Amino acid sequence: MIRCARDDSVFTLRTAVARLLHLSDAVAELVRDGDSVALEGFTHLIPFAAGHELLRQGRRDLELIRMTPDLLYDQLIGMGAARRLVFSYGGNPGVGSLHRFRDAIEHDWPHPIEIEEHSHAGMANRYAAGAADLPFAVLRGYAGTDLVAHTNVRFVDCPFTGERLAAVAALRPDVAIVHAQEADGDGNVQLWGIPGVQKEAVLAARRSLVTVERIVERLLPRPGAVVLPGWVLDAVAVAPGGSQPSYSEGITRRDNAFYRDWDEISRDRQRFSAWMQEHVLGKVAAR
Amino acid sequence: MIRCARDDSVFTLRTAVARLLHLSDAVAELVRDGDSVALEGFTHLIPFAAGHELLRQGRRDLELIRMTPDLLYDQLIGMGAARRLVFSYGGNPGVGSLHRFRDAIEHDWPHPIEIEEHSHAGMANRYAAGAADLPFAVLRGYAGTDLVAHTNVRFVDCPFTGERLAAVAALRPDVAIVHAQEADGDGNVQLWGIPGVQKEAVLAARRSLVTVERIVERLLPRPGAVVLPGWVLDAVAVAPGGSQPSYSEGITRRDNAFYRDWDEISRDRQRFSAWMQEHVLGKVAAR
Amino acid sequence: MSVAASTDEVQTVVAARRLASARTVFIGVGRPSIAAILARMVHNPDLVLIYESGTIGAKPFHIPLSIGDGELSETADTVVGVPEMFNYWIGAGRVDVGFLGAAQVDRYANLNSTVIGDYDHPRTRLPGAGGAPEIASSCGEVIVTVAHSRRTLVERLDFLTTVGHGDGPGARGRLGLRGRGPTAVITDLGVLEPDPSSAELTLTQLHPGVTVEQAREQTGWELAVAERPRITERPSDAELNALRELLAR
Amino acid sequence: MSVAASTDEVQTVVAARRLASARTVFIGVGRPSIAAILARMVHNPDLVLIYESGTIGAKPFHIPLSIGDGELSETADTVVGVPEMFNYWIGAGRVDVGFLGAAQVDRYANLNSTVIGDYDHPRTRLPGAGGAPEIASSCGEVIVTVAHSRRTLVERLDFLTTVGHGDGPGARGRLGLRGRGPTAVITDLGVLEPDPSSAELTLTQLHPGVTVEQAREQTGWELAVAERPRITERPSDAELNALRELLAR
Repeated sequence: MIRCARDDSVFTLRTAVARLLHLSDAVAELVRDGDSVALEGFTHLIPFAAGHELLRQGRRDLELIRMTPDLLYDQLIGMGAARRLVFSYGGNPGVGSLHRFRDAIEHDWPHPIEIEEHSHAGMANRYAAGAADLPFAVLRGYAGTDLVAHTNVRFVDCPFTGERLAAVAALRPDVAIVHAQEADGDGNVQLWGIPGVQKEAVLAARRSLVTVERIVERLLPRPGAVVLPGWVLDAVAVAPGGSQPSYSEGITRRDNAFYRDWDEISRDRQRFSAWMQEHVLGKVAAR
Repeated sequence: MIRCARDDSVFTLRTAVARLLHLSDAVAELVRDGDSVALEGFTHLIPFAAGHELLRQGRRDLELIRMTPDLLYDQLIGMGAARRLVFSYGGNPGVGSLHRFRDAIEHDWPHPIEIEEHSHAGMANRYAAGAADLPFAVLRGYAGTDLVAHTNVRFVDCPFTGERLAAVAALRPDVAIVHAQEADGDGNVQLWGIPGVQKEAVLAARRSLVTVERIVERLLPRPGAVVLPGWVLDAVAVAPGGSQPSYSEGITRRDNAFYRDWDEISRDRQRFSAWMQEHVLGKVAAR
Repeated sequence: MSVAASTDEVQTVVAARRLASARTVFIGVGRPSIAAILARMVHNPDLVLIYESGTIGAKPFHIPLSIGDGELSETADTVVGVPEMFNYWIGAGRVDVGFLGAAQVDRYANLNSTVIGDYDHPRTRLPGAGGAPEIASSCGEVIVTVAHSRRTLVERLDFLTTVGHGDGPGARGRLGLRGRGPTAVITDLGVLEPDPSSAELTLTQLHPGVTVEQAREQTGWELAVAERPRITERPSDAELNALRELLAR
Repeated sequence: MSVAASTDEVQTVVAARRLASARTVFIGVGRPSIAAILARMVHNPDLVLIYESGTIGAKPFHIPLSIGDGELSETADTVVGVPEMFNYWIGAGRVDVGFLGAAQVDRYANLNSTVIGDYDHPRTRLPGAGGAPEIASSCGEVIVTVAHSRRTLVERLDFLTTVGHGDGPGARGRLGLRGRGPTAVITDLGVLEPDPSSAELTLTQLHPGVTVEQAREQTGWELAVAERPRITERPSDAELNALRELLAR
């Protein structure tokens, strides 16, 4: 995929389809140290397999962008891969704290981490502005809160009514990585169930990778599906079960027990590190 | 449906479902002379039956809002129902002119009509701002065109990059009327095929009416469907074939021959008036 | 018959009752979700449950652990993306009641869910804003449920994440916020409601067996008390049985 | 063998050839649609057709009468709403080539599709902007197809609906427009392309049998002519047969 309209050599980089790569090759090619990376998926379809591959390849110094850091970013932060975190809700949903996230912010472990936080509405609109290639979005929000003094938000006046609205800057990640149920041979991707902000994240990013549960002959249209044409993606990689312990609607189920267990696993630095060594670093990406 | 959050008596007007009304009763109750009315449907699902009922009930002085006036607004304009037209493309798609639209603007027939025109992108963003209850939307557009001097557009500077962007005012029609394939007994509506701006038009409007091809026991989820919960609608009316000569994907087909015939029918004032008398005013709304 | 209701059960039952006449409620996980499901079971079978994951009209049979559990999307009337949820549904003020929790609440029902301690060097880093600020600024009204303690009901927030009634009467209007803001803070001891003239949270209702003194003692500011606080009607058998059945599913 | 190509056919074939190496094209109805379908048949089977009705990757077998014909949505890879189409797809610059017609074109390939005559008292009221302004300001490049006549190729537009190259070199950048703007105006006589340094439309190609004089005569300004205009390669049998077959469907 190329940014067609921003370039004089419009056709020279053209690919009609997304390439089907092995997950490790895709991550090696698309994600570089220091990149801003958005691994999205709102509770549903969180791209754990791709995130784990980032860790196995030792990516460092990343700006991690995600509305809900969830267990995946807790793991990336705890392993020291993050320079900066951009987010709107850093909890273990229904369970409590993200201990590695907290430890990084409260005690600089394993190293200090920079943060930029927003409300969900702010983050969602930042992605939407990025997907539209607009520099900012307006919303009613932030007014009267202490967030104003601690994040990147400005205010604009409506040129028609004079009402003052919040303005948030577009998100334009270097790479977006999302997980979906299926792709066809041309790299056209289909996901269904809770769609979150994945479409926006992919369209806002400079490069994109989609991991999928399976490759199918032909995408069978599904109710509630989001379809991403292969020509807006860079690569598709097969990663069966790649959203676990999150889930892929219709294929896997959310492992709520693991979300609860994570509270204990992640509470202690050593136990966390040992767990990651055994369950992530010691594995290889599924073929 | 009520505007819940703008009112202290939040619950007093509550209705959990849209009311199932006869089309003539729905139009009588929801549309008043002088209203701003958006009958939307982008080529597909144009609410002809409801528009014809407006004419039979003699509604006058309307502000007609629609991206593509199409034959339906040509008819409403030619019959003298419009005080003002807000639009972005006033042609007979693939055929040529809308003669009644032209005659009104070029020769004030049957009476002068005020116009406000935009680009499609401007209109779409105006609806989206209305649906979000924001006063305006920003987009890259209008710059350098003569539209700037002839329509309601302003410019704002991005507070982050300084880039100058166009700002368009939210559309908030008094009434939105759209057509859909089906509704259930609670007035939950489902439409599929080209979705256009119907969701935005309904959510932006103060009151709303959806005509449907049929009532079903239960909405069966469909690929590409837009679902409008009954609680955001005021009324649902059954109008089988109610989008003809436009169409309802999966149920009726676009009557392309009639779109071509309209060119002749509408070219002459008298022939137009006779046709409307015979085919619209002389009929009653389907039960 | 059934064992007497625990304080936890009373708090949930009281929250559910507040939804008896609502059409739509926006909820997160935990007690708000339990209360909303209970309200659908007992008081208001037509109540429309909206979760920020985009599920509109979800009808969960089980209590969801996350706002994105599959049961929510599978039973919803429609599922929308997150930008649409916040722009067309929450921001546009289409939701009657928003349910929120918080780590700290002040006397004007402003909420902190960001940090305890200094922002740059927090003693405790909390999850952050999530959807709360816009829920509180856009829903028809907001109900807050928290534990009644000096740690939670504080004289001064460490961080103002979500505006309730700001610095008092008229503040919401001055900030351009829609809706009525918090109308109740439901705790395990009773219910605090903003005074119509001062906007200050006032103890208006006590759960059975709780005294005004207990409530005062557990509040971090000098708690205003209504002239004659109501006593919470004990959970009925129907309410309690439904709640226990739900928790056991 | 086949009857010689008509001027109309040549114009369509030349337009289709321009899409031989494009990935995505944004089209309205009429000749652009015919050219794009022809390009898919003959030159570029993977060409992604995008219509403003929201159909992305439509594969029409028949020539659609409207941009919203059922065949477009039924064969599309995905169908999106109109706001999404203009914001996430066109506005974001994801489309390689935009195809436009117009009632008037000036020497800088600016377009009028709004009025002939005065705006407030028009001699002829045209349909208006539609998607054209943003297509022209966001697509990688724009191809215009019009009839070659003094009525269409005019010294001065009655209304500037869509910016091509504005008032000349650098104008697009000053206005904040993306993409290269119009790269060709394909008429029934030949092809005009903006001069790389002056941005003025220049006759660079003549259809078989057409003379420079004819083109000059039918142009409303003093037409610049390339040193040695190319002669359009005659439509091949494959092109002509495909086009005629398509029109006969």
